[in-house]
Amino acid sequence: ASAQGRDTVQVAGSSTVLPYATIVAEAFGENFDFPTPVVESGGSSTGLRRFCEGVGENTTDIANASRSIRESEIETCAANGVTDIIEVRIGYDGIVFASDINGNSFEFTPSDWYLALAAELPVDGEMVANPNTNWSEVNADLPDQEIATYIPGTRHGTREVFDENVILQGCEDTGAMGAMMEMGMDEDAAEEACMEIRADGVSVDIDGDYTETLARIAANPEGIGVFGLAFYQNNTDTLQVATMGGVTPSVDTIASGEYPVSRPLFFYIKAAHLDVIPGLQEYAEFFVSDDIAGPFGPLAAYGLVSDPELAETQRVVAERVTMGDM
Amino acid sequence: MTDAAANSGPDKGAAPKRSIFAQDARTKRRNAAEARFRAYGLAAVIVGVVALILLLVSILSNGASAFRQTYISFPVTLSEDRLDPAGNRDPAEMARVTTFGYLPVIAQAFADAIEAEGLAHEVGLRSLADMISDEAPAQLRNSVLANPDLVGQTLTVEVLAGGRIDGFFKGRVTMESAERDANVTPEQLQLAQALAEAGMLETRFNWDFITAPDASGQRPEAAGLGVAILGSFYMMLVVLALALPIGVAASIYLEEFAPKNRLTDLIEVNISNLAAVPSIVFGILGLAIFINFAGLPQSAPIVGGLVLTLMTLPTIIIATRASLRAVPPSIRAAALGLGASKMQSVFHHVLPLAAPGILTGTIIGLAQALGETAPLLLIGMVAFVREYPAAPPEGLFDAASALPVQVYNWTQRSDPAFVERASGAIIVLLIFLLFMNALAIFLRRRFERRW
Amino acid sequence: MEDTKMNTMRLTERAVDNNEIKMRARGVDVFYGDTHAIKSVDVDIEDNTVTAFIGPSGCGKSTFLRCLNRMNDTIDVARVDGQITLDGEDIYDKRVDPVQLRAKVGMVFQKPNPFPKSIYDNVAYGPRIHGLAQTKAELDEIVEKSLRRAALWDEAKDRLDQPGTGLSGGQQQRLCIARAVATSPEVLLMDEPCSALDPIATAQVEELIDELRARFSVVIVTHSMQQAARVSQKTAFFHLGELVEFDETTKIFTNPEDQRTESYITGRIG
Amino acid sequence: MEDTKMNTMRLTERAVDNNEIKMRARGVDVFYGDTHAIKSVDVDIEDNTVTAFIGPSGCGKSTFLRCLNRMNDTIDVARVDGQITLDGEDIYDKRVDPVQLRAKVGMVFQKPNPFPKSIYDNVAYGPRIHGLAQTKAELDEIVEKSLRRAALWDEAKDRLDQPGTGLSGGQQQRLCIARAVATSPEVLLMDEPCSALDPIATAQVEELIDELRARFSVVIVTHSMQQAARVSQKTAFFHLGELVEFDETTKIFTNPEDQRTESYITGRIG
Amino acid sequence: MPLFWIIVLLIVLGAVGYVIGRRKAMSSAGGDSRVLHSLPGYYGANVAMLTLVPALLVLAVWLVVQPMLVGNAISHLIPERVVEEVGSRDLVLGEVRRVADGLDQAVAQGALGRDEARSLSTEVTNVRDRLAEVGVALGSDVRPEVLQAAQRYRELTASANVARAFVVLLLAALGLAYAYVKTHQEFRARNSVEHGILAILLLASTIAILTTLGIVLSMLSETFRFFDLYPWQQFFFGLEWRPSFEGGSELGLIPLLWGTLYISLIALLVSVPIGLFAAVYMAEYASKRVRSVAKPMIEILAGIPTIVYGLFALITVGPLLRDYFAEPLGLGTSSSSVMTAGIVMGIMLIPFVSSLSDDIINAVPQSLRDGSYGLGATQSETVKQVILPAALPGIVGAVLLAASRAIGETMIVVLGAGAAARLSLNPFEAMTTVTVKIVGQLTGDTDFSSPEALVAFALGLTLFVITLGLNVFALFIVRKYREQYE
Ligand SMILES: Nc1ncnc2c1ncn2[C@@H]1O[C@H](COP(=O)(O)OP(=O)(O)OP(=O)(O)O)[C@@H](O)[C@H]1O
Ligand SMILES: Nc1ncnc2c1ncn2[C@@H]1O[C@H](COP(=O)(O)OP(=O)(O)OP(=O)(O)O)[C@@H](O)[C@H]1O
Ligand SMILES: [Mg+2]
Ligand SMILES: [Mg+2]
Ligand SMILES: O=P([O-])([O-])[O-]
Repeated sequence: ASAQGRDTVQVAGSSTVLPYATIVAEAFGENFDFPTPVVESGGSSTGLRRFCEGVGENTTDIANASRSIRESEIETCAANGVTDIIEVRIGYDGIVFASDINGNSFEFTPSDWYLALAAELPVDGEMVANPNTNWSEVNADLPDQEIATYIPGTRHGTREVFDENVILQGCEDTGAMGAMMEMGMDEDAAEEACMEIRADGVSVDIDGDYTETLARIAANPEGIGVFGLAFYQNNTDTLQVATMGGVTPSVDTIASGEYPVSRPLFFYIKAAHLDVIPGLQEYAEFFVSDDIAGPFGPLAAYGLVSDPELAETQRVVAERVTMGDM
Repeated sequence: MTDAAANSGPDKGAAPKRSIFAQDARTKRRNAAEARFRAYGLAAVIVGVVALILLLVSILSNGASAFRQTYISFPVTLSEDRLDPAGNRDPAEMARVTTFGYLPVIAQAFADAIEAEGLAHEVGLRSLADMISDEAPAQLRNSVLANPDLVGQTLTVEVLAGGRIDGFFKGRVTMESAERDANVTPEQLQLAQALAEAGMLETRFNWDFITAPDASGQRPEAAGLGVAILGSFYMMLVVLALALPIGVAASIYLEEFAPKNRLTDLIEVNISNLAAVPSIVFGILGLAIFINFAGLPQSAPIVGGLVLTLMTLPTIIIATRASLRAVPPSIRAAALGLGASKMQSVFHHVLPLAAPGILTGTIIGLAQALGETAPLLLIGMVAFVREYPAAPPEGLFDAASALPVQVYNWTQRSDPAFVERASGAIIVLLIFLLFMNALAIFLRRRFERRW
Repeated sequence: MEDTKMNTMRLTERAVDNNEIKMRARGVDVFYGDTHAIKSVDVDIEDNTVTAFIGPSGCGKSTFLRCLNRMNDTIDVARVDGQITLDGEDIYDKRVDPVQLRAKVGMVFQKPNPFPKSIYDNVAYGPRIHGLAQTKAELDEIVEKSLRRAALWDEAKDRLDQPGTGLSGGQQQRLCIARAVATSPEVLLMDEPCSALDPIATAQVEELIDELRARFSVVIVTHSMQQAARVSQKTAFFHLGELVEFDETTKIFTNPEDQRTESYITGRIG
Repeated sequence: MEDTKMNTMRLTERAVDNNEIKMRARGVDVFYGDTHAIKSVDVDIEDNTVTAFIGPSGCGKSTFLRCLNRMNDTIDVARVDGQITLDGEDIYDKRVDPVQLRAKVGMVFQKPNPFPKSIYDNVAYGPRIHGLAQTKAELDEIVEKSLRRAALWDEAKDRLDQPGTGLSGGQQQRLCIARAVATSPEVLLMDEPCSALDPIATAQVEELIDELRARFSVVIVTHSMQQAARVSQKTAFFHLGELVEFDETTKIFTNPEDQRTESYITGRIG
Repeated sequence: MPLFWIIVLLIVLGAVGYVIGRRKAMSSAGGDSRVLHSLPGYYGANVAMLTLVPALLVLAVWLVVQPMLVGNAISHLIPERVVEEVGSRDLVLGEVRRVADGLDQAVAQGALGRDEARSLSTEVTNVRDRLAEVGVALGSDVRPEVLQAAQRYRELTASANVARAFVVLLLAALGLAYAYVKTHQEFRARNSVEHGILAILLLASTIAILTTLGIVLSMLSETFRFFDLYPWQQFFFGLEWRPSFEGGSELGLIPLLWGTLYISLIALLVSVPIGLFAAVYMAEYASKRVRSVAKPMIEILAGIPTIVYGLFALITVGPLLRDYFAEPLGLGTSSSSVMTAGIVMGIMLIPFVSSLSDDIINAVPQSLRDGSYGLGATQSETVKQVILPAALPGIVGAVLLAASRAIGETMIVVLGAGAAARLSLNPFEAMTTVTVKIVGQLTGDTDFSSPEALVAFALGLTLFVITLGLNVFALFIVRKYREQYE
């Protein structure tokens, strides 16, 4: 065991939350006497795994996550002595569909995506392989352009949101779900069938990050990619965004709930560390303060959809309300 | 003399004497094969070099601009009522004014300066503030807190221009792209152009890129490599100090001293196999052993160095063993016959003769270690770190980042301004690598000899 | 024990005819970096003749020998000046392919250097690259014949597949002779081919040399005056890089012209 | 040309005293893998005596020689049975440090194997690791003396800092002799030390051997019957891995007991 | 005594040991090194070794054990109540250490007197503020128990440090004395020192074994957890790789393994010929100048971060292959493909093959080349038939290294070959490798105790076993075809 006590806040986790966490950490370091927290990336899962490794100086204080912590993870945490966890929701991440700025513009509905990407579609009481290769075949209103999509790989939390809020939604909207259940599938099987994405190369899974998706679109200007809102906002000179159900994604439309595809972002504090690691409490409070996470703060400027219930979050942090207490 | 020329005629077989100038069919074939072989060799070298040049050109063309940065200078009046409401110049009190409090001061001063210069423009105050880096308030605040007496004075500050403005002067942002870009307007660019003509704005070499710590995604213009360079340097210190001696020692034992039996076969296979273990698995190992078991701190170069050492060891061992094996046994026999001990024959004769191969293994191993990110992911070094680690040895235990990590992080950032910085970081990494290699290559040339 | 049979120097009885000149060296200089190892040497190697190079150790015999098939090309620091012809053709000419030259002018090196291959492969190496055998049987024959001629067959026949590097010093030397003979060169350069051989093996190799002479020319470097007298028709005496005397062997050993030659061949020990 | 001076076999006139036995080999067998290279050999190496090993190439002389300082340990496939003592102590005993043994029993190999270092460093290596010189001047002296004794000084003195591998074959051989002599071993094993040497150099080396005999014992492998007769007091004749005969040199060469010995030494050529 | 000074003293003792050991040996030999068993330096080194090694070993153990013992000791001082409040004993101990460190620093900076630090109490002073003055930040106010424990910690540590210095230095002195006494003309100092060195060499070679052990152990339990959650038959023989968040993932190994082998094979097909030819050219044909430039240049290829290669594959090579090969040949329209990743990875691997092979080829004795040239062989024949066989073991080592690197690579595969696990023969299709999925599943968003995340460990271990098999095979090949020169 190292003799030195740790005096830097240690944060780990989601790469989606990372940009926001670094903005906060940087400002925190500038405005407080505490050292700038160390923010690791590596994914929500890694962050939580490290977080749950136990209590003590060589474990992280905060885990960033682009999803909420799972029940099984809480159990693992508890088994390792991490019992008091404070869950902090910092806002929402909008998920947008964008294509090359010089190409066609798109106005999508979830149904379009379902029809374009489903592995199999129900036709006359039978599941047949998806025959669609052109957007105009999916929906006559869409431009005559080959379907080529870059969607997050199955390791990304974004994929889960995409599957549920877009594909499954589309499946229901087109009535395909109903058709499947009529074919004798139970609800689970039907949902699963809805969310199965075609594997014939029309849709490409991206295991990397949005910069990879952007590079793929640069390599194939007919492609349509899935991005985070913040990423899109920083690249409006090369990307154009598609509407979903007639709503243009923006901080406002997502905050109001009009735009359907978004997910909440969190960080988790190890309560046991609060009084021990210098600056931890201050960092957490600073993160959720109006100056930072409010609708006019730097996080919103960067693309975070500010949480309308920020005040409640601030209370949770200030009063250290752990998950069990809620 | 002989009738050689006559004999070199077409009558094969009959006349044994053939001119050595004229090649027979078989020799022609063999020489053609020789020429082909040689051409393949040359082609292979050229492929390697061309690939390198291609990659270097793309890195350089993308990254050279990272070493230049755009600065704006203008006078700022540090008004007491904004920056020291208590009026007692107590730094503790003044620290209450956060960077958010400094922002309007700077924005206003910038607007005033432009007006004083007499430049006409249609940019609102908020957009004016956007032209200046978010780093500026922090810069100003730090200098004010360091010297509270500045309050009340007017001083000329030089601040970083925002990323898009900077990009405009590097050709990355154009008027056309600004039309479509939500983050910058053509008016801002025109104003920037005017400022440059008025001498308030200049683009010049940027030491901060090499010395400053990383910055958040909002401030690409301020992001630097200071912490990463230190982190990589520390890690390489650890790797070099451990991997080279341990690797060479292990190879010597296995190749020269170990009894040749099943066990040593097992060790040999095992070491080759370690080379095939994906680097992230070494991260898993490092996390389990060095952090969770030995209790070393996270994100620390010591842990990174240890993990990379374990990862580099197989490379060095394989290279070293191969070159030890290549030393002819007669050299060993000569030394032993003179009454040298085995140890002496190895250290005096065999090792120097194997040195070129050892150094090659070290170069390749270190190059790999220097550019590796995956194992660092699990031990917390793929991180945003702004505090410089202290000098070694304590500094080895402080949090730090690393050059490849910085590249990895920056390529993931959404602001396109980070693309040039990632390439710039790669340039620094390669320079770092060249420095490390230069010594090894020099040594290798000294040791190379044929017998 | 003063057995005369063993100690009599036996000069070859064959008359020395005027043979054609196979190789002609004129004004050959060799430098190793700054050292002048061979100084303006003129030598004629005749066809169907054994030429012996004698001289004290380090006088440049090997160096000069290596000029004759351009083996010096492979030494970085070595530089050769002057002219050497083979059948009237300058072997240092640009158009000459040293590979073809070396196929015609074979070489046995002073230090035995078998390849780390089986004995068979060592001998078969030359015939293979020169395509001297059409079939495996032919190759086997060449190998056997060469090993027999080099007096190694009896010792090697049961271990043809074992590495040549596992042989004794003298066996390695004979292996290298067999290897060189197997390629049937027109001129064979042999650098002390019997230095590690016992008298019987030496006799066999000398017989081989005599046999080869019928068809080719042979150049042999030797320290044994007796051997030179026994096998050669012409002898060249080198001293400190210079060619002191070059004449018919009988002449050199009975009536040398140069003082240095005389003192060398009459040197205290023979 | 039938110069008798050169061809007379000169037997050493010194009386062969009964010296102490320095090394004693009993029932030594050596196997290379399955090959039985040395078959139950008994030999006594006396102090202040030169012992010659003769025999046809490949008969096991080098192999047996290498047993005497345990150089066979370094060959993986080699296995040695039997007993060899040095001053009464079993050299294959577990407690024996082969390093110390080899410092006492020096060796000159059949193939010259200079280190790829300067000539000076080649010779100075042994004295350095054995601490034979206190000062640089002493070391210089040892180097010079050794090179002189090996008859290489004149040729090497101006190029002491040049690599030993750039020497001629015979020069390398003498370098290796100088290197072995420099460590002042008690027993010196020389495997064909004069094979690449001209008569004069050979004479000088033989003189050296004689000089060494005054203090140590020397074992020499040679193919030259004359040389064996000239320098040795005892001669061992090997044949096909067996020790056929071992006796005083005069006896072997004048009145051999075994038929094989006789036919070898009276072999067609001497 | 601070650690630094102990080490300095040890070094001094070692140096003294060296000098006096050497001197005694010399004087026992009457000043004549010739009668010594070993060189005088060995006697010195032997004394230095016996002085330093045991002392340093004990010091190392001490450094590990002392904090544990002291921690144990003070942990009794901390009431259960405090532990409960804070959450874990570990954390309280950390806090205690931080306070103790802070006090140390304060004393060192003169902000606190020694006695003051010892008698400080929470009632009188605000410890947090005091420490903040000297730059030690604490997370919260200091509990009285913690302060007491910290003070006790300082006392214990102080006395333990005294003991440490005493024991270590005593040991060093004993070692020195023992070795010094044994130093004598007859003493086999070289053997003793060489035994020491051999022990070090042996120790170094066990590190590789320990690493393997560590790797296996650190993955084993998670692998078992995975197989608890997921049937092994489906993992090993499954032909589908389709993880999903909703459960019901299919995690078949085969497509990943296929991708790994396919991509590695192509990478080797690119890098081995090019690397070998380059090595041969540099070692046999190129002039010294060309070689001294080309070799280091090609080595830089190994140092370029893989992300650069990845982007090169994605942006340049991929579209190129698609437009000029895949589409014209009707083999698909994917720009990320096995081919793309394989070729680009092959380029990266060139130096692995070329540099090491070049060194080994260079080490083949010149006499073998001479032998071959003397028989009239061309240079290429010599290379192919004499030099390469002689250099084979080293070259196989180099190729194995390249293959290993190919199997372990992620970035190039992610960007060049895509992320889709697929079983296909078409080299212009996107595929992926085991390593990519290890990284992906380990750093992804899935629940870390779900099979989707745990599968990373199973994949790692499986890959480990498979490469072990390949290596055994390679060793077998080398043994069979090895040609030992001289
Ligand atoms: N390393 C080895 N592996 C296998 N066999 C060997 C090895 N060394 C020698 N031999 C065999 O052992 C026998 C004796 O060899 P040795 O070298 O002792 O002969 P020698 O008497 O020295 O011959 P020469 O006069 O030719 O040097 C020979 O048949 C030889 O082929
Ligand atoms: N590679 C080399 N580099 C430098 N000098 C060399 C080289 N090879 C030979 N020499 C020198 O050139 C001279 C002639 O050498 P050469 O090998 O021709 O002698 P030699 O007559 O064959 O002697 P020996 O009978 O001892 O083999 C010697 O002085 C030798 O030291
Ligand atoms: Mg010679
Ligand atoms: Mg021998
Ligand atoms: O890194 P993520 O967990 O947000 O994908």
